[in-house]
Amino acid sequence: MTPGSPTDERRSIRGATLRRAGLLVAGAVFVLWAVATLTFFAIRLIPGDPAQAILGGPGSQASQEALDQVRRDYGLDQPLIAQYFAMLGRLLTGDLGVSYALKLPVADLLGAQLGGTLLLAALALMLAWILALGLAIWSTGRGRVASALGEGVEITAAALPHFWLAAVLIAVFSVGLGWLPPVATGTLAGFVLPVVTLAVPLAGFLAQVMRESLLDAMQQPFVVSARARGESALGVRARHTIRHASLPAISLSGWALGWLLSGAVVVETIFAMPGLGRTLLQAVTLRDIPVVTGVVLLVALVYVLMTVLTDLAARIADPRLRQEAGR
Amino acid sequence: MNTEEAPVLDVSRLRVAFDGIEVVHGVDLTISPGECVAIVGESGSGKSVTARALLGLAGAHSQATAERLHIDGLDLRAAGEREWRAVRGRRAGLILQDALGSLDPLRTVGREIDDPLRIHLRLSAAERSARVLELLADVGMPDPAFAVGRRSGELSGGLRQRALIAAAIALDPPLLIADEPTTALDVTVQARILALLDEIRGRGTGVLLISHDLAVVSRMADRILVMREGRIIEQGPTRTVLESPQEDYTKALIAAVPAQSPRGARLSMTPEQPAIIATTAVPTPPAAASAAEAAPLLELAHLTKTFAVPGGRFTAVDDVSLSLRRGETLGLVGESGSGKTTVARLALALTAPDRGTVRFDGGQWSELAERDRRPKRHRIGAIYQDPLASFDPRWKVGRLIADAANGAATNGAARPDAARPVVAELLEQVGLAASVADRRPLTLSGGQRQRVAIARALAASPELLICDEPVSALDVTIQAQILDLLDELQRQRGLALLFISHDLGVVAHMADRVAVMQAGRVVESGAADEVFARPEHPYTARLVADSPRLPR
Amino acid sequence: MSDLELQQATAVSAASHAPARRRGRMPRIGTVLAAAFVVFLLAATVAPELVATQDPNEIAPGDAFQSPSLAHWFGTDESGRDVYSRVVAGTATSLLIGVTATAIGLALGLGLGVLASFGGRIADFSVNRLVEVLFAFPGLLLALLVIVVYGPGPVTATVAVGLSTAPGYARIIRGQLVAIRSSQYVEAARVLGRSPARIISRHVLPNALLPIFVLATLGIGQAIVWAAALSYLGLGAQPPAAEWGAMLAAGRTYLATAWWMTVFPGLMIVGTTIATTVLGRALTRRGRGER
Amino acid sequence: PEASGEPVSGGTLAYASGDAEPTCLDPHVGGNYPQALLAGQFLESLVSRDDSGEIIPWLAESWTAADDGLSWEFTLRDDVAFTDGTPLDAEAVKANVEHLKDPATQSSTGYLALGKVDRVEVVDEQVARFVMSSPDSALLESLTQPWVAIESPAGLARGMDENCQAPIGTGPFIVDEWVKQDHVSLVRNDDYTSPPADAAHDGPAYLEAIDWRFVPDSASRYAALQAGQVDVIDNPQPDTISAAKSNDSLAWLDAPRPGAANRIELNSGQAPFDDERVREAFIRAVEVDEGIDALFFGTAERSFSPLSSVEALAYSDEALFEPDLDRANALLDEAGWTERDADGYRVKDGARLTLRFPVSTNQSIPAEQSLFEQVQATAKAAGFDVVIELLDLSSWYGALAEHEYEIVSAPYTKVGPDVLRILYHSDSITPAPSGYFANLAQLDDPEVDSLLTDAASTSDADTRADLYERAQQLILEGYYLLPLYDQQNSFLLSTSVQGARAMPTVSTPTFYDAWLAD
Ligand SMILES: Nc1ncnc2c1ncn2[C@@H]1O[C@H](COP(=O)(O)OP(=O)(O)OP(=O)(O)O)[C@@H](O)[C@H]1O
Ligand SMILES: Nc1ncnc2c1ncn2[C@@H]1O[C@H](COP(=O)(O)OP(=O)(O)OP(=O)(O)O)[C@@H](O)[C@H]1O
Ligand SMILES: [Mg+2]
Ligand SMILES: [Mg+2]
Repeated sequence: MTPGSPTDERRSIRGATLRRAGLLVAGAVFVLWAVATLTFFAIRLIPGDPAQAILGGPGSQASQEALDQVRRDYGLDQPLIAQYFAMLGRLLTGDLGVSYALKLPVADLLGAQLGGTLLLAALALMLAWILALGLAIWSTGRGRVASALGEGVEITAAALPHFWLAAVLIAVFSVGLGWLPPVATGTLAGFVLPVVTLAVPLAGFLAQVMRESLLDAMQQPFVVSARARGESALGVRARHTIRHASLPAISLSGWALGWLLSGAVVVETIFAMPGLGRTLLQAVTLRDIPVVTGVVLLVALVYVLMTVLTDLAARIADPRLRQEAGR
Repeated sequence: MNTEEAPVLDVSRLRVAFDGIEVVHGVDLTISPGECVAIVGESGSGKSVTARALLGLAGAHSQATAERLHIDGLDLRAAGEREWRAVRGRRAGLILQDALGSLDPLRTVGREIDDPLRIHLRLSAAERSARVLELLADVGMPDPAFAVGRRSGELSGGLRQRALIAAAIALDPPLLIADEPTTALDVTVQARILALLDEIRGRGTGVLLISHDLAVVSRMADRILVMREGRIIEQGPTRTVLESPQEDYTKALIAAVPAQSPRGARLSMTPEQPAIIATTAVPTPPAAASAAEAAPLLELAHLTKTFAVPGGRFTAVDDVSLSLRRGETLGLVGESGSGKTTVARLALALTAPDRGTVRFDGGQWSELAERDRRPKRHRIGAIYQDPLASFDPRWKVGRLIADAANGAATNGAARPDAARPVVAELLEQVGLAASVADRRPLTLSGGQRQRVAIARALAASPELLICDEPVSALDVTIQAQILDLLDELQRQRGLALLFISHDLGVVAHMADRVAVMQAGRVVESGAADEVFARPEHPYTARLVADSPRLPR
Repeated sequence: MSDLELQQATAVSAASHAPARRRGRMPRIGTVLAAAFVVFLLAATVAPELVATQDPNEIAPGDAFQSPSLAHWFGTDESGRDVYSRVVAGTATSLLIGVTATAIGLALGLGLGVLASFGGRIADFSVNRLVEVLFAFPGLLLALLVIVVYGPGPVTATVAVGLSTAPGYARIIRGQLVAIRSSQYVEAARVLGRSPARIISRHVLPNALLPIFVLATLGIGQAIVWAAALSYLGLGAQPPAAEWGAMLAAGRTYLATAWWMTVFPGLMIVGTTIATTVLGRALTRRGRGER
Repeated sequence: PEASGEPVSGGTLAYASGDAEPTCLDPHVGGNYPQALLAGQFLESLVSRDDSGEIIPWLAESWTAADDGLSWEFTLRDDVAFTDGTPLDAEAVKANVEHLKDPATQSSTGYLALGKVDRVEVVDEQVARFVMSSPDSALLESLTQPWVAIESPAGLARGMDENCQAPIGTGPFIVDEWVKQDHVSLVRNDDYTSPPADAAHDGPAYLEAIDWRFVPDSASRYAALQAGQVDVIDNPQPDTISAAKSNDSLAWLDAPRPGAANRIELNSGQAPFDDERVREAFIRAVEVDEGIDALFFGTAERSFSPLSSVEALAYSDEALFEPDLDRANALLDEAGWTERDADGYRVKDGARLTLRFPVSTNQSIPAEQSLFEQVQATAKAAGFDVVIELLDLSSWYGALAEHEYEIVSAPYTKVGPDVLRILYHSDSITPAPSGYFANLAQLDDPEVDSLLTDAASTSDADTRADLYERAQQLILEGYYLLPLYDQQNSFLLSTSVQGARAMPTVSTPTFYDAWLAD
C-alpha cells in the first residue's frame, strides 16, 4: 500500500466503498434480471396450457371459447419474445401480473405473505445463530468428551428433516405438555415451534462451521496474549473468539436464508402459517405461473438484499475486509 | 544492577510437561528489579514454554510444577485461576513470541492496550483512554491518537510490537517477560525495540528476555542463561558467557553469528558431522576474482515493476539494474517492502517487468514466450523462506526430489523408482539420510525442510540459484548449517547465487557483492566488504549500525 | 547426540506439535465405528437380501403396526412390512439419491469452479455471476421448479437436489482452486518449467480433490434429507421403493401410533451423515499427514 | 353426535380444514369440495335432502314438475333476504342460473348439474320456472348441492374477483374476512330466517362466529384438536379416528360423501384392459379387505357397489369381487399372457403386463396410498406390474388427459345416482377442451348408455330405481372397477361442540344448530 497520510487513506477507502456499492447494485440488478429471464423461459417448458390453468386447472371442463378468450386477455397469443419484453416492462413498474388461480395481483398477494415468511426466517436465523454459538462455545476447548458430544449434536441436528422435527416438537410441546399451539395463529406463542423447527438443523450447520473457526481462533497467540493481561476465560470468549468464530457464519448467512426459505415451504405447511413457501407450493400444484415467477423473483430480491447485508455485516465484524477494499 | 533487592521473579526447579512428556526439566531463575536476564537457546529448547509457565499459561494439557514460584513476592505455586488473573498484566507483563498474531486482528490497538486497565483498575473510560494514549507515546508510537483506532492488520511489524509492549507495561508491572520480541523485524526496527526495552528496564522493571540469537541479547542482558533441551546448561554474566563459554553448545551459538565470520568460513560448529562436501568436492576459490572477466549469467537491466493500487499504481521495483556472474554470490538487502522479492520474481520470470529486461546466459529471458522459456527454466532454481509452502502437501520428500530431477531431463514422468538412487544422492549432498525420502515434509524440522528444498533445487542442475530469505525463519544454529551448505554447494557446483535477506550479517557473510534496496531502488552496490566497511548511502550506514553483533 | 539426530529429535517434536492442535477432536474409536457403519451400508447396498431378514415388499396387512420385536427388529409398517428389511432395502436407493445428487452438484460445481479459476477473467466473471443467480434460487425452490417442469419422481428429485447444491460447491471449489493455483508449490512447479496441463493434473486437482471429497461426505446426508423433504411434499420416490426419506415421510403420519416407522429410517439418515462426516474428517487428517 | 343439554348462544368455533384452500369462495366458479365445505356455512340452496334421501324444502318452500318433465316451478319463501339486504326472489334465482351457465363464470360442477336446464323464467316475484331442454330426474338432487347455491344478484354483479373474496348468500353465517393461506372469518347472520326443513331450531345460529383455518398437515390438525386449539377438524387420519374413539373429549362424525364410492377404475379403452378377462383377472388377484381393516382401523366399510352407501339406489354384488388367484391366473393364461419374466411379471409379445397407476397426492390420503401399495403387492402374485406414480394434482390430470394410465382412482361427489351417467356414459369419454373426461374406465357400452339416459329422464321412481340397478349390474359385471369403500368424509369434534351435523346433501358439516358447551 502506498504510504500516505491517514486522511488520504480514508478518502481512498471511501472512494472504494462507493465503487463497491455501485458494483453491488449493478450485480443485484443483473441477478434479478437473470432470474426473471431464466424463470420466464424455464416456465415455458412446463407441460400444459397456461390458459387451462387460468380456467381452474385441467380438472375443469372449460370450453374452447373460454380458452381463446383467456389467451387474448392474458396476451398468451403473442409471440414468446413479445411476451418476454412485456413481462420485463411490467416488472420495471413493479407489476408481477395477476395470479391465474386467485385472479388477484401477484404483488398484493405476495406482499401479504412476505412479511410472515421473512419474520419466520429472520427469527429462525437469529435463533440458529444463538444455538450454534452457544453449542460451539460450550463444547470447544473442554476436552474430548464435550467436543465429541458437541460434534455429534451438530451433525444430528443438521441431519434432522424439518417435517420430522416439527412432528416431534408438536407431539411433545403441544400435545404432551400443552405449552405451545401446534398451529401458528399469528400469536407470538404460535411462532415458537416453527422457528425452532427451522432453526435447529441450521444451527447444526452453523455450529460446525463456528467450531472450526473457534478452534482456530483459540489457537491464535492473541488469545494467550489476552490471558496474559489478566483476561478471564469468559472474557477471552466474549471479547475475542466469538467474533472470530462468527465471521464464516456471517458470510454463510446469505446462503442460510435461502436454506431457511426452502425449509419454510415445509414448515409453513405443517404449522399452517401463511407465507411464501406455502404459496409457492400451492402455486406449483395449480401451475399458477405468475405466482411461481413472483415468488422466485421475490426470493431472489430477498437473497440479493441479504447478500448486501451479510457483506455489510462481515465488513463491520471484520475490519480486515474494509481494508481490502482499499487494495 | 542490584541483586540485594527482593527479586521480582524467583523460581526454582520449574518443570513443565505436556501429556506427561516433560519438556522443561527443572529450571531455576531469579530476576531482580531493574535487571535484564536473557534466555538463549535453539528452537524447541523450551524457552517459550518456560516463559508462559511463569504466568500459568503453559497451555492445554500441560502440567507445570515448581519448588518455588514467586512473582513480586507472591507465592503462586497453588494459585487458582483468580489469583493468576490478578498477577497477569498487573505484576507481570508478557510479550508473546508471535508479534504478528498477538494482537486480535478484529480489535483496535487502543482496546487491546485498554484491556489490562479495564481488568485490573477502576478507572473511568476517559481516564483509561488518556492513559492508553500516554502509553502509546511512551513506547514511541508515532501519532498515538491515530494509532489507537488502528487494528493490527493496519500496522507494520514494528508498530505492532510497540503496541504489544504498551499493553504489557500498561500497569507498570515489576516484571516484563519478552519472548523473541524482535524476531521477524527489520534490523532498524529491531534496534529500536531493544532500545525501548532497555529504557523500561532502566525504570526498574525486571526483564526476562528470550531469544535464540546471542547477538541480539548481548546488548541488553545483565545475565545470560543458555537453555538446551529443557535445561539451563550454562549461565553467568553476559560478558563471562560470551568471552569464555564453557559448553560446546554455547560456543556453537556464538560462532553461528554470521556477521562475525568472514566469507567462506564455516559457521556451524559440528565437527562430528561429516563435512558434507569437503570430502567429495574440489574446493574452488571464491568465484568473484576468476569470473570477473566472464560474461554475466544473469542481467537485470532497468527493471521497473508497478502494481495497481486504488487511486493509481505503486512502483515496487524502480529502475533496478543488477548483474551476476557464474560462481558469484550477489546479496540483496533492504528493509521489508523494499522490493527484494519482486526482483527475485522478475528474475525468475514469474512476473513480467513493466520496463526493462532480464537476460539469462547471454540470451533473452524475460522477453521469451513462456513456451520457449519452459525448457530452460530448470537452469534457474529457487529457494524460499517458507520451504513447506513450496512443497505439494501430498508428496513425500522422495517424490518431490525425483519429480524435479526427472523433469530436468525429460519434462516428463520417469518411473519414480528409477530416481531413487538420484534422490538418495541429492539427500546425502544436503546432509540428510536417505530415509528422509519416505517422510512427509510436514514431519520435518525447519532446517531439514530447507535442506530438502535445496536438494530439490539442485535436482534440476541449475546454474543459478535464487534464494529469497532462505534462512530468516530458522534459528541461528540451523541457519549456520544452511549457510554453510549453500556455501559448499556453490563451490562444488560453481553455482551463481542471488541471495536475498534483510539480515545484513547473513548477507555480509555470504555475498561477494551486495546491492542495497530501499523503496524499490538500488541505493548502493559494490563489493560486500567495501559496502559494509564503508557504507556511502546514509540508508546503508543506518542498516550497518543497527545490525546486531557480539561485543568484541 | 549427532547433529542429524538432534535435528530429527526436534523434527519429531515439531511433528507432534502440529497434530496436537487437532488431536482429540473425535476419538479414533469414532472413526472405527463410522467405518463399520459404512461397511454395513455397503453390504446393504450390494447384497440387501443377505442383510435383510425378510422380503421388504411383502405385505401382511394383518401384521400392521407391530412394535419392534425379535421377529421384526424395527417393527412393521402400515402394510405389515418389516421395517428393518425395508430400511436395508432402502439403503441402495437412498445412497444412490444422496451420492448421485451430490455427484451431480459436485460435477457441476467442479466444472464451474475449474472454468472460473482457469478460464481467465471473463470466464471467472461470468461463472461468478451465474453462481450468484443460481444461489438466488434456494434449494427446494429450484427443486420445485425442476419438478414442475419434469414431473415428480426420484430421478427428478435427485437431479433437483443436485442442481440446487451446485452453486455452493462451485463457489467453494473455485476458492480452493484459486488458492492452490496461487500457492507456492504451484509456483515452484512453474519455476521447474512444468507445463500448465501438468501442473493442473499433478498438483491442482489432486490437492483440491481431498477437501472436495470431504465436502461430498457432508453433502450426501444433506441430499438424502432434502430428498426426504420432497417425499414429504409428495414429490419424491415412488412406492413401493423403500427409500429412507419416503419411509420417514410416510411414517410421520403414524408418529403417534408407530414411532418406529420414522425413528429407524431417521436414524439411518443421521447415522449415514455422521459416519460419512467422521470418515471425511479422518481422511482430511490423513491427507494433512496427521493420524 | 347426539346433542345434549341446553343450547347456549355465543362463542367462536375454530375449524381446521385439511382440504385445499379454495381459490375462490364462490362455489359457482369451478366447483370443488373445499368450496362446498365453506359455502355450506354462508350459502343456501333451493332444496335439501333429509337423512332418508327425501328432498325437503329450503329456500324453495314447494315445487312442481310438469308432466312432460320439461319445466319445473319453484315457489320461494317470501321472508328471506340476502345478507346485503337484497330480497330473495325469482329474479335472483334466474340471475344465479344465468351466472352458472355463463362461460365467463368458469363453472364446472354447477354447470354440469344444470346441464339440462335451458333457462329460468320469472313467473312472479316468488315463483321461478326452470325450463328444461330434456327431462332430468336428477334435477332436485342436483339443486340440493352447494355448487348451485343461490347468491345475491347484487353480489354477483360485483364481478368475479370481488365475489370470489366474499360471496353474499342467505346462510346463517357471513364471510367477514379471508386471509389467504390462513383463515376465513365467518360471523353470524343475525337476521337469519331460512334453515332447511330438517334443522333443529329457528332463528339465528347459536355460534357468534366461525374461525375457519386451513391446516394442510393432518398431524398438525389432530394435534391442534388435541391441544384444544381448534374445535373441529376434517380429514382426520384413520389412526387418529380410532384413537379419538377411545378419547372421551373427542367425538367422531362420520359422513360418507354421496355419489360414487371410492373405487379403482380399469381403463377399458386400451390394452390390456380392453380384454374383459384381464380386467377380471386383476380384480380377482387383488386383495384389499385386510388392508382396509388395518389401514383404516375399522373406520371404513368395504364397498361392492359403484355408488356410495349413502345412496338409496346403490347396488352391491360381493361375489364378483371374491379374490381368487387361481382364477386370475387362469384368465390371464387364457388371454394370452402366458409367459413370465425374470421378475415374475407376465409378458405377452415381449411386452410386460404393466399397469400404470397415477395417484394424486392431493386426493388420496396416506392410508389410501398405502392401500394402493398393497394392491400393487397382491397384483404382483398374478403377474401384474403395477407402477404407482405419485403426482401432484396438475400432473395427475395431465396423465389422465394423455390416457397414460391403466388404473386410476378418482373421487366424484354428486347427490343422487345420476353420478353414474357422468362416470360411465360413453359421452363422458369425449374430453372437454381441457382434456378432462369423467368416464375414466372408458366404459363404452350402448346398453349402459341407454339405461342411464332413460333413468335420467324418467319421472317414475320405481322405473328409475330399476334402470339404475340394471346399469350398475352391467358396470360391475363388466369388471370395469374395483369398489373400495365410501368416500371417506370424517370430522373429529371436541365434545364441547354440540349439535353439529353433516348435511345429508354432500355431507358438508353445518354449524347452524351447533353450540359450544363448556
Ligand atoms: N502445547 C504444547 N503441547 C505439546 N508440546 C509442546 C507444546 N508447546 C510446546 N511444546 C513442546 O515443548 C518444547 C519446547 O517448546 P518451546 O516453544 O518452549 O521452544 P522455544 O525454545 O520457545 O523454541 P522457539 O525458539 O522455536 O520459539 C518443544 O519440543 C515443543 O514441541
Ligand atoms: N502482487 C502485488 N500487488 C500489489 N502490491 C504488491 C504485490 N507484490 C508486492 N507488492 C508490493 O510491492 C512492495 C515490495 O514487495 P516485496 O515483496 O518485493 O518486498 P520485500 O523487499 O521482499 O519485502 P519483505 O522483506 O517483507 O519480504 C511491497 O510494498 C508490496 O506490498
Ligand atoms: Mg519460543
Ligand atoms: Mg520478500
